Amino acid sequence: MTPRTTADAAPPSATAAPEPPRRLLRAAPMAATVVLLAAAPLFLAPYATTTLSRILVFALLAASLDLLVGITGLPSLGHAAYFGVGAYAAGWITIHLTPAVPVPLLAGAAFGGVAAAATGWFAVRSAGVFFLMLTLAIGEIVRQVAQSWDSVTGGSNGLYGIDLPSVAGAPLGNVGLLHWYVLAGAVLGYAVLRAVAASPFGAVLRGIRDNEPRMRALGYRPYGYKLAAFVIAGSVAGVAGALLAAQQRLVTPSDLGFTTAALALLAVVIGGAGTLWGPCLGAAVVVLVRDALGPTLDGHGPLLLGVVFIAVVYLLPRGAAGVRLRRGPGREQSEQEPT
Amino acid sequence: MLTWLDANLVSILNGLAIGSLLFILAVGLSLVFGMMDVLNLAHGALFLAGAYLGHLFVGQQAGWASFAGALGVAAVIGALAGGGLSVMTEPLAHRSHLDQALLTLGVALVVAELLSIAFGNDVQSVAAPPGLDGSTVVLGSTYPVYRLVLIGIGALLAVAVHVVIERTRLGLLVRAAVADREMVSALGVDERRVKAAVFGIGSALAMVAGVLGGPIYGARPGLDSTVLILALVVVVIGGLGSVRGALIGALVIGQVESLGRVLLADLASFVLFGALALVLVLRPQGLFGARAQART
Amino acid sequence: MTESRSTRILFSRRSVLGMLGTAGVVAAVPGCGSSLGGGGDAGGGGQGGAVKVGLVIPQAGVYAPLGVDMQRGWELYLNQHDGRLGDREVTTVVADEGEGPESGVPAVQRVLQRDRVDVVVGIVNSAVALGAVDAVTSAGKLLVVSNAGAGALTGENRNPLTWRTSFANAQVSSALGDHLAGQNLPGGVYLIAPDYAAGEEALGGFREAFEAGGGRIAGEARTPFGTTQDFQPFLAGIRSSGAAATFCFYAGGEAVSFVQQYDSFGLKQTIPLFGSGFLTEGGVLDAQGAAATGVQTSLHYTTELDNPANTAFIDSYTAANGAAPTVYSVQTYDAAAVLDRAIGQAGDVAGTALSEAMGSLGTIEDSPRGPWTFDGQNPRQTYYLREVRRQGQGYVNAVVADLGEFAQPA
Amino acid sequence: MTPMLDGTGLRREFGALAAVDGVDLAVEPGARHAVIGPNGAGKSTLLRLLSGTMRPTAGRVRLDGRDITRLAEASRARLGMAQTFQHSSLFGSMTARENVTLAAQRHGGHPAWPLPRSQRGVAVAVGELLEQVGLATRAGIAAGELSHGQRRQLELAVALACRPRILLLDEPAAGMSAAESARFAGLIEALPARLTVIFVEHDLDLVFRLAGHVTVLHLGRVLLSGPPDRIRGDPAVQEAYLGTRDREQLFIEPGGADVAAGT
Repeated sequence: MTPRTTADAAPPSATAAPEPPRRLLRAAPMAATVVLLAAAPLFLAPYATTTLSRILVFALLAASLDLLVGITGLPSLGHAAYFGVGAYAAGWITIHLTPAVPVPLLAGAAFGGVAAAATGWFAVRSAGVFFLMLTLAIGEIVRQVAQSWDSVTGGSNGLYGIDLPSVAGAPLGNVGLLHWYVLAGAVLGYAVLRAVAASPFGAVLRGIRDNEPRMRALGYRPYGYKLAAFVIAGSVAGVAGALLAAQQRLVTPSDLGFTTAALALLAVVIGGAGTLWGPCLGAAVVVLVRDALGPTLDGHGPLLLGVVFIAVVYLLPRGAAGVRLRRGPGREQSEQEPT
Repeated sequence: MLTWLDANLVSILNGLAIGSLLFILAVGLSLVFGMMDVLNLAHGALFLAGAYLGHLFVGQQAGWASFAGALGVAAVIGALAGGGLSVMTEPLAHRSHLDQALLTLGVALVVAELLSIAFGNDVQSVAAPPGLDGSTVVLGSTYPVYRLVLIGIGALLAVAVHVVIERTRLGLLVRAAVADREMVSALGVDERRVKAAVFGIGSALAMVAGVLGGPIYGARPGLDSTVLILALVVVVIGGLGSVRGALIGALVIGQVESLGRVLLADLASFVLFGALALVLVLRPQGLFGARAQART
Repeated sequence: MTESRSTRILFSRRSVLGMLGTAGVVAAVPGCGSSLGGGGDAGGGGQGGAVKVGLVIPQAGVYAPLGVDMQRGWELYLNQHDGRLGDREVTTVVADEGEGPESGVPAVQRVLQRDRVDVVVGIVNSAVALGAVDAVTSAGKLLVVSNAGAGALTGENRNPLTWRTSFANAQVSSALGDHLAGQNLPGGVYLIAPDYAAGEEALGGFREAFEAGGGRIAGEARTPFGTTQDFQPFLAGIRSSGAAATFCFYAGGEAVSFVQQYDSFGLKQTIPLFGSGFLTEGGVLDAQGAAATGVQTSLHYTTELDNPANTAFIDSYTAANGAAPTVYSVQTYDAAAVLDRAIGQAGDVAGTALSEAMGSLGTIEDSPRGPWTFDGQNPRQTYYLREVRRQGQGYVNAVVADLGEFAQPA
Repeated sequence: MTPMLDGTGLRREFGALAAVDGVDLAVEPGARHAVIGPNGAGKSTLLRLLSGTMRPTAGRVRLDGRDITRLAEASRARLGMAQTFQHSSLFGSMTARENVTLAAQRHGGHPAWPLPRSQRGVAVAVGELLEQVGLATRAGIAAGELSHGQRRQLELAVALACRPRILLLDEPAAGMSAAESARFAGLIEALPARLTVIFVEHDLDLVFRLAGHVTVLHLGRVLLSGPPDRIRGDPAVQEAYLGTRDREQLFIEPGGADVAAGT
């Protein structure tokens, strides 16, 4: 179910526009969630808080991927590349320039966006399975660069010893403070995605997802919109990467590898593509399954993960159906046509 | 020029051997995709299953009987597994590529993990059949006999697949289905059975490739994803749904992985995906794919 | 129609999410409290007479066989000592390191924050170890690495709370470099390794020692890490270089493929193969089979070492596990041994106290690998030149020569 | 007077078959121009060549005197060319209002604005358009859940939201009931007179009610072009239709319930 973005602009004659109280109601769970997340360190033990922080980082990655998969209809297998680029950029700047708070975040956003622009200009030209493959190739090439460029990335050992982020010169020296930093960054990134999705631009992205040929007939040139969405998603993924660098204090090539990208996709599909908040829940499930249940399975976590993949596809078709990859214009409609 | 050729002839030959194996692996993937739009990410796990099957039957002391037995059993199990996958993907026929990719990725994870439970995490090696396990001198260099034989097997299978696709009724249906899926139903043929047949043949070839690849690659956790990536690259470079494309793609990647790594030794890690990206940027539908636009 | 379908599906997704969510909460909740304390909180069994150890080893993925050997080594030591280290009851919490930092770092965080261990032991992967240093030491705990070979762990900028009972990558190969420099190899030595950090360090250690001894490098190559199954293109380069010997650094699946192909492409007969010991260690040797015979490697341990401690160790290890030990078992066995002494000496399990005790342990005389001491925070130990030989049904790394004592190169 | 839309020598081949084979077509500003012909005559292909969905193998298209042959579909749309499709082609997951808004914001809103904003002018225009096509009460329903007739109405609203100078309708009344068809004709009649309309239609009653000029295609060529009266009585046209199997369908059926009748 896609959010009804243009509802704000409903003329008085319309009947189905949600009244203001309902809009407030819709914002309420969001606000409550943020408050709850903010209060978490006060009553949770350190490890639970750390897990929560890790979920937030991954949730922002999943939500940014959802802007591509669920809202624009571009299923990317290489989104972790921008996550990783942002993480390396933020980590490098923290080590070599400054850990002062907004700087690493901005660096993550900038580098993630630039990397997405540098690769997106040709990636978004392709469609369907070719897009899947091209993004997979981009992801692998970027991972390989991270692994080979020792002097900057630390190669396969990763970029380690990243300082804690600091606010006004004071490092965020415990799990709770770090959690608040991650939360702030994640809320910020999520708000950007939300705003983009609810904007006229976001409506165009949904149009492209639903029916790209028709968009051309309406006078839209989808390429520019897709590229912009790709860059925004890459930029927000870069922010998530910067949060990872702060939270994990280590960035390695595997953070931008295929596994990370596939898990992010899984989160999107579990939660329901196109909703932005759904993938965040999906991310929580994925992280909990991997980190909390996985280790109790004698090292057979991948087995459980595989079962989850299969189950999600069969049991949660709605989450997946929301994707509506472009399989020919109006396929569903023509099937419903009366005869 | 001659000295260059002299120095690299073995690498070119080796590229042919690797290309042959890749063709056997990739042709099934290509047909299944071309026909049913199913991106089968479990293909690599089938290869690995074949490799472990080879290990189980053949182990370190190869006999011709056990090797042939492994090939036969691999073909049968592969065909059954393919049929199973065909049934599993049936409910997803009208869903997105992403759903199918996630489903088969899940299957791949489960199969690979079950294999690791059954065979452990150690590297297992598989011996080549007697007589083929030695090396011979080719063009002045020592070269394993088994790899030479592999080139022959690859050529043989390429011809066989070509004949099946071009000369038999099943081949006709497959070609028709690749061109236009609805048309097959219009011919009064149960489309699902054609799909199951193609899936079965493709998966059988993947497992056979696993047995054949055993003496070169061995059997170990993680091999599945490595060969899957190779097969995907082959298929995408060659163009989806085309036997000829799979053959050319396999030969190209065989050379990229062999000669390319010799010539661009410093960039060895980048040549594979570099080649893929290059092809897709220049020709987004692959070298032999004609239907990129229709397939969006 | 559409309406009812979407409600039903929505419902089913909710219920599944609910189930998973509940499971997650149950898993995450234990140990409520606050996360807003200072950076290093005192943690669990500080003075209480018991000690809690987090054993972080790979239980899944390609490194899992190493994890098995490490855990066996650890358990063997504890079983031989009544489950006590430094006369304190030991609780071991095993955590799965997985294949890399994405699972390894959370595993370290988990044993630290949730299980509140006093010491973290193990770790195969260098990236995980480097990432763990911050987490462990900022909590004021001791980290004892029993495999990962990254030089930086115990190098110049080492953290005072990080100790290692295994080796540094460059250390293992420098022993061989030093040895080969003394041989007459007019064609020089060709170097080859995967293009990742450990390979780079190994080649660096070899190169430095080899060139310092007057050796000549005939050529070098880096193979794509983790994705190379076919080494023919690189073998062609070795052949055409005219080298008199090859030095390589491979482990796991790549070690099997490389050694087998080095043989089947006919190089083994003409250009002898040398490598860091992991090339032929543990399970990979069985898989390599006859192709490995004659391959020579340097390492600080082999089951063929002839000393009483090793004989006893092998007997009890084999009796307990039905399999022979590997260098990985010994390194973790020794980690338990040094902790045993350090805890006893310090009478405390706080990081700084333990670290101080570790520094004053002197020579460990009764290790299966022979006597060794800490030099810096890494072992100074004897390296052996080993050659793969057939023995009965299987293959072993027979000791050919004693290469002398080596510490981590500066 | 410069024709609003002018196609000369248009040709489009599919393999060996020329679906459109040297068609000349001039549409005057403000015209109601119908293109008719039996199935397979090349009507839809011709429309696609005009709209830019398909490139011609040969020939030129001019819009208001300007050569647009090489312009992409989107560019033509920006020059004021809007279209509806033979098979409803909408944004299925969006409401009727969102569908029209998507078109309207492109031509008078801020389509690239990446933050939420109320496009007051667009909203008003969308409301009026929905009112105009009779969907005001269905504005909040997802397009995929509208009835067939309603979707065709929505198609028209979407096309009109592009503020077109020229409107290309491909079988706009296909699949409509007689009542719906009549209402639809009323909608077209109520369009501003300066708006040029080209439409392909099977329902000849509708054609002769709406069109001021009719072009008959047969086997990819223009058989005849002229005012409706001349077309109705022409023996060549009669024969062209008589030659087809679909004669009954084309001439006798009142509303033409032939959804599947494509070219």
